[in-house]
Amino acid sequence: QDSTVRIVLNEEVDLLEPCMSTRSNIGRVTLQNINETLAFLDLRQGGGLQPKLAESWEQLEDGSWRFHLRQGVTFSDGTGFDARDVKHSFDRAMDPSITCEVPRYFGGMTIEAEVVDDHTIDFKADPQQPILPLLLTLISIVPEETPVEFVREPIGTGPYTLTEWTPGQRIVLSQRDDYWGETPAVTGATYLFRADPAVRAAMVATGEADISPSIAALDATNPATDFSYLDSETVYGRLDHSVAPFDDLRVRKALNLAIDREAFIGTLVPEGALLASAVYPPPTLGWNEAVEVWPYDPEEAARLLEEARADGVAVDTPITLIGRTANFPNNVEILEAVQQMLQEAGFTVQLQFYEVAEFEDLYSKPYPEGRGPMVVVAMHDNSRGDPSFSMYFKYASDGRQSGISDPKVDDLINRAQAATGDEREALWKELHAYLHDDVVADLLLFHMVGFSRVNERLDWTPTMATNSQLPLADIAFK
Amino acid sequence: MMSFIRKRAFASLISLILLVVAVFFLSRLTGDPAALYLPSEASEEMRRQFREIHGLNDPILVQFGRYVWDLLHLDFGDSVRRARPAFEVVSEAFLWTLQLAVITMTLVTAAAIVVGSLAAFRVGGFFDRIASLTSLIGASAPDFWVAIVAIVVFSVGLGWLPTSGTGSVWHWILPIGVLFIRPFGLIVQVVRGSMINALSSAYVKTARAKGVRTRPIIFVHALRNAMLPVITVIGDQAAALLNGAVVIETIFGFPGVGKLMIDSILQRDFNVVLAAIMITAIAIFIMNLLIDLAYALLDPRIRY
Amino acid sequence: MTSIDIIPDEPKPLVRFARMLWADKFALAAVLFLTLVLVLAVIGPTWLGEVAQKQNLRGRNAPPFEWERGWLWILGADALGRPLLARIVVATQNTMMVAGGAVFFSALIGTVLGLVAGYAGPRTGQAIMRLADVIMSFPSLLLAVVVLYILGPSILNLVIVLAITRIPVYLRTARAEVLEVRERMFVQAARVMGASPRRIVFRHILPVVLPTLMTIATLDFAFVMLAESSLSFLGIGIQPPEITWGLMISQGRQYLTTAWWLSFWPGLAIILTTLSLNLLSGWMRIALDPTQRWRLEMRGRRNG
Amino acid sequence: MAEPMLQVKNLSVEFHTAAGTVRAVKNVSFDLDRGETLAILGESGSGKSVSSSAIMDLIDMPPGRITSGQIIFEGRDLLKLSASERRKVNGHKIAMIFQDPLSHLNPVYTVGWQIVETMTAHGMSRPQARAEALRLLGRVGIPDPEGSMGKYPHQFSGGQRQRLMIAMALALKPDLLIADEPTTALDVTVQAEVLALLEELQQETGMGVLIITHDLGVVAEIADRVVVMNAGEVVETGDTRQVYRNPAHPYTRKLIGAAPGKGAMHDPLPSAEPVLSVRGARKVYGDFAAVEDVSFDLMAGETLAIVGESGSGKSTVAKMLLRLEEPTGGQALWKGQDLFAMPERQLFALRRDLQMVFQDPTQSLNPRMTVWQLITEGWVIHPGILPRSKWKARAAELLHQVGLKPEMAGRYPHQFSGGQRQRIAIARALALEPELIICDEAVSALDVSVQAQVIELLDGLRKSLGIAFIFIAHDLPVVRDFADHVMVMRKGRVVEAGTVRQIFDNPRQPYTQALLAAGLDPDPDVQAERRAARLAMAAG
Ligand SMILES: Nc1ncnc2c1ncn2[C@@H]1O[C@H](COP(=O)(O)OP(=O)(O)OP(=O)(O)O)[C@@H](O)[C@H]1O
Ligand SMILES: Nc1ncnc2c1ncn2[C@@H]1O[C@H](COP(=O)(O)OP(=O)(O)OP(=O)(O)O)[C@@H](O)[C@H]1O
Ligand SMILES: [Mg+2]
Ligand SMILES: [Mg+2]
Repeated sequence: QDSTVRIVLNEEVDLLEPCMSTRSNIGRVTLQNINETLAFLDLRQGGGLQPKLAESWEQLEDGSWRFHLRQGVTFSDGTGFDARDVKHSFDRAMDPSITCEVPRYFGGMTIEAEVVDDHTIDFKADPQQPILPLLLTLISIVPEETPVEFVREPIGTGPYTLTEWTPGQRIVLSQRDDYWGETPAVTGATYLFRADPAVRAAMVATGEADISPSIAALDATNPATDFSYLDSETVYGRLDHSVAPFDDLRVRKALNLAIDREAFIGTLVPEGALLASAVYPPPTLGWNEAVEVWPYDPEEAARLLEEARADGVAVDTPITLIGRTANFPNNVEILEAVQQMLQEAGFTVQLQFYEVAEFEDLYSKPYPEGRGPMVVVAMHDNSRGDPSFSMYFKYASDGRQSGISDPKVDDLINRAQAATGDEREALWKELHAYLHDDVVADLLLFHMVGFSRVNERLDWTPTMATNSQLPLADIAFK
Repeated sequence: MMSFIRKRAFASLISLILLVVAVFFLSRLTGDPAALYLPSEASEEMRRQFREIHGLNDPILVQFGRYVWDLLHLDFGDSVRRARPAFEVVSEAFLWTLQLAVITMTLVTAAAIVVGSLAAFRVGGFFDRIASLTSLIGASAPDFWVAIVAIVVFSVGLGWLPTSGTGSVWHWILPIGVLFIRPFGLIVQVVRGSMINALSSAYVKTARAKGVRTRPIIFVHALRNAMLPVITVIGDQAAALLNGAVVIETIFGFPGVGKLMIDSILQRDFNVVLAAIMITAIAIFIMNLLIDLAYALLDPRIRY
Repeated sequence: MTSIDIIPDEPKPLVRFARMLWADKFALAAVLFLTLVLVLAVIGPTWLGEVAQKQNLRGRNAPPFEWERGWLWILGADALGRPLLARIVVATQNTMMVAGGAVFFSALIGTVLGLVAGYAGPRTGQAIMRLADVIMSFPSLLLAVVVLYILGPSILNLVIVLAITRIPVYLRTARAEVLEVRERMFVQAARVMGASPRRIVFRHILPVVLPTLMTIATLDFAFVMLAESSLSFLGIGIQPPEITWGLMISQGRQYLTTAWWLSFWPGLAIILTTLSLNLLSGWMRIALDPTQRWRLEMRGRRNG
Repeated sequence: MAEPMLQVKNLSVEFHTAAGTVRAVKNVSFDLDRGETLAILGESGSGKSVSSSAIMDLIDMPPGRITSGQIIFEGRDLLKLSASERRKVNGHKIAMIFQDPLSHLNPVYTVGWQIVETMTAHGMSRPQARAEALRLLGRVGIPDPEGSMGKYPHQFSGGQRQRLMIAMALALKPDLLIADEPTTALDVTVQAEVLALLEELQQETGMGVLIITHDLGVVAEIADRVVVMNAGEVVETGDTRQVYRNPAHPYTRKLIGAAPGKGAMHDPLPSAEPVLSVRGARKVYGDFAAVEDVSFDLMAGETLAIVGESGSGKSTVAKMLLRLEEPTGGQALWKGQDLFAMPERQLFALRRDLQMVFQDPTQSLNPRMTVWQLITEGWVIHPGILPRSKWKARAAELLHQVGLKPEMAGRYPHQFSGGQRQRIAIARALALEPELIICDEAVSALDVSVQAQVIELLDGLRKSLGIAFIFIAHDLPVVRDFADHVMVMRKGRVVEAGTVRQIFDNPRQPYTQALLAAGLDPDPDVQAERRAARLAMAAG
């Protein structure tokens, strides 16, 4: 029996750099396969943060974190794994002379890694970071010999090594013999790249591939092989509160009330998707069950608009609904439907799609001068289990993609980020409700679902994490 | 002839320089690579660093000077995305594209000339109608339709061919088959039109008076006279293929230069874009030169 | 002078062409279809604009040929439950504007430049040809992005981008033919008569070149209609809820295997239009060529 | 007596045109025996070429249609042969020399290839065919046969092309040779050689020759019998001598009476200021000098005839004057301005004054223009010549003058016979009312009666409007009737020049003398005598 698997990805892997593994196409190949992390977030069994290369960790008196590393681990190049490797991995990822993606998650803090002994390492953060172990799941561990430049042959402690990479065509991983952990059932994996979803689905159907982690909802027609999963992506329309008429609360409420969100589910948005009340999906810490999604109430929306108009708010200003081309499935149709719903409620709405680069100009600060009222429809991904990966960017006064400036929000974000345990959860809950109900910060739409097609010979189901990683060790054969 | 080629090479060099300069400056008007390379949450500091590393903070003329200087040392720069030499990235892809283009165009040319000529031989006849109709329908159908239907039928349904990818000869059949259709339709039409005129000329009468058989009359006497517009259109279609067959590359996972170029343009990976344009441009220039030489070979009355 | 020494009036060309059209039933059907398309292009948006925008999520992807919904739904409905027939009718205007505009301008500019390049001195010719080389190797997507950034999105700019990228094929074809035709004796004869270069090029050379160019243009029409939708992807040009056939096809792409009608009907519209244009150009090739014209005149006689 | 080799019985051919049906050939019958030479004489446009094309099955059908008749060749009706049987006959058993050599040669293949193909198409091996082709080229008098094999048709002069066609037709020693005006573009010396060649082959293989010609001299020289056609019908058939002596039909009588070379010769006016003065004109193709140091003067209202060997550079001189070929050297002063050095722009202004009738009428008429458009084009280009309201009348007049019917104005060039096309070209040149007309074999494809009419017309214009002519021709009797001065060319150089009287009555150079001596007389008896003398010379 063939114990290797072929996995077809939707986007070519152009780089196999461990410090870039937060990019989903890279992460799906490297994370936990070639490179491992100190800890990982278990979304499969819902077990929360689990040890990997670190056996345990604790917060010290001064707020810094101490990690006790696993012993007897070797890298695939034969060198042993110790604390210096961890420090090098962290420093390398944060080094400004290469453009790794990781530093963006460490914005607004300075972290110092300090080797205590071969198997113990301290991370000192300023300000204190209650979720530092979670943050460290983003750091792939590489040997300390790794140069501070992008590598093409990643070395890691994972159960697999890279044995072939033909750019544009395939990447092959094979199992190594001296892996520290349990030997996975899969002995090797070939990664293929196909941009077309129908082809990806067909490849599993013909047996040319075993797993296609993302296929189109429409192609997911075979219950025996096709799985849907909440994929941690949230679609929402970002409003800019500094531009009239979005500076008026009634207008923002009307906007939300005008959308018949239910009508989308099972039609333009696949069954299984959830109506959103926050920009991150439900299993995230501090998810507030009590927050109710805005109902569909066009009369109320119209009434609110009239009221605002009576107060001299420029509700007739044409609003631009801005989408990014090919952003998510049915992007165009969904926005067209939103446009029509808004128009029926009395708004004047134009639709405009932009290519990534121009979209970015509108989506991130500094926003263009003289812009009119815009609803920027974007998709945000947070599968990391904590709102802090979203909140600052999206809602803090100087968040890069924030459309609001609210002192109370700023304060809540600051406090929540510094807090731990129940306090942290409570603060996030408060913020969730405040943003949704009182500020009416934006036009929240859906938490999306993804679809995977898996060959029947495999015993594997996708999870929320499948968006960012695909540990081969999770795969078993039937 | 040699002096013609020399003159031509010189003129082409100027075009190439023009092209590179235009692409260099125009592409830099189209937004900041940092915004695309880095995630949108990245801080301004990270962006600045990124630009610093890739020399994007310098005045554009300085950047251009540096680019030219490197180019003179045959250094096309690195791909920002891939952290590899751009030339390497492009030449790998281009070799695939070149093979695909050469094979496809050879098949297309042979088939279209035969079909078009036979159609012209009996204008309005049964063969003419059928050949024209099918080739035209093929040529105006969206290529992704054809591609996906072909996959559904031949790979999923019949299981004869692999859906996509590379590796064996079988992998080439669907992409070539799909790519074949449009140029085939177009060239059949051009051959047909041009042949209608050629076949009614007086020298064809002479050939008949000499007792030459029908096949050489069509394919020797008339065809060569009819070839001028035909090779021009073949050249145009070949150029389109050399620029990359994006749909085919996307659907069949074919590692050619088309999707690479598009991705690089959308990602503002300028070095790759420039390298790709230069390589394809040189190929296209050479092809056009060959075509111009072919004119003179085909028709001795043409002078340069 | 006797009474027979009177030059008879030319037979009314209109009547003559009508008769020749009648003789070729395929061309006749093509003309009728194209007339319908033109009429729809004019009245479509005002006539069905409203219906074509009316969304109905419950009736999304409704299959075709369900009479009970009413004739507008006969071709089925799209992903937002809008009747496809109405949408195709409404899309006609934009489609014709964009595709027609692009093909027209590229053919016009390309042909004129090609004629000049072929007939003018070698220096001008070289300059034009090398410029064509540059355009030929400039990726259309990059051009689109550049135009988008510099000029902003608009239908006109879309037409500009599409037109520029298609110029070289007309240019090269026209020039290649001119190189040969200008050596023909009747061109020399016209020069002796004192005909200006403009007259020689347009009156004597162009008619010989034109049929080939028309053949290319008709197939380009299909190509441009499809290419236009791939540029819409960049946000240049037509934006939903405005619609073109190409856009409808690309929106229906993902439903190809589940709701084929979404992209099939607009695809069919493109195929039929292209086919009609091609049949028409094939007919014109014969009708405008005195040495071929008998093919139509004879048949007309026998039939009528 | 055995069946004749070829019998044409009641042949009728129709053409379809927009204006209706043209009956080109009406119930034509004639026959031809092995070893016999039959000449078809007749008015230009009378259906000679069409009848002969019908024998070869080369009429485009449609638009042409053979409405009745039989063509029986060696016992079989050619009209009923299958395509493959037909192929075995064409080229092999029956060969044809076309009237219009340039358009009938494939422009993109070397002439060697085209001649060789005739033979290989019928099974001869390539090396053998090549050797044979070389021999043939030598026989028809193409200079440097080896080098010429690799050249293309456009690199040959009109007469040379005609000889290439002849070589091609004779390649397989056919049983029947159809020669459509095979010597129109040949100077008399070459013509004599070609005719001798035909005769030789005829004796060798018993070839039957069907020769279409308007040159009564040629008829007298080689034809055994004559068929005279007029308006699509055979009006007279008979033995050559008998037809010449006792023509029965009025048309035949008219034809014989119109034979040129009998009128008085011109005496040029005393020298005035020349309008055109050419000095040291030179043209080199590669390293071949086509024209070398040609100089002459031309006065207003005067005719300069250029005669000479085929390929001697006559057409090249004409084309240089009009700058259709860039001169390599020399000057040509037109009213004081150098035509050779003039920039294109300046030349424009002069274009109207200098017109040309090309040697090859088919190629020089735009196939997409009607006769009406062709003739009026000059008036469109030069609006000053004639107000639009007068166009119709004037066009009709011109057509009439060149012997065409005005109702043909709506037809296209391909719908005319060779001679008719030439007349269209003449009418076109006249329409511009130029000051100089260069006629390159402008009347060589015309039957003598029409020729006489056209020459008379040109002569009238010369006198009344003072138009000057450069008249390139090989037909010495016509030159004698029309020219004031004659210039004799050979191998690119002027051999001798002088007034018509000087050249004709008192030729000084041996070449000129040979040229004059080689001329053919329309009288079969005279011609028979000369022939006997020639044969005696050769024998003795
Ligand atoms: N394709 C055609 N369509 C219409 N009429 C035609 C066509 N071809 C020839 N004709 C007519 O047929 C008649 C006979 O033409 P043909 O070529 O046989 O003349 P010809 O006797 O060879 O004259 P010439 O000595 O001038 O060559 C002419 O009057 C001509 O106008
Ligand atoms: N394009 C060319 N390239 C090479 N040689 C040429 C070219 N055109 C003409 N010639 C040669 O130049 C010579 C003169 O040609 P030209 O046409 O002037 O002869 P001609 O005197 O008009 O003869 P004819 O009476 O046979 O028409 C010929 O030997 C011919 O082979
Ligand atoms: Mg004739
Ligand atoms: Mg000549």
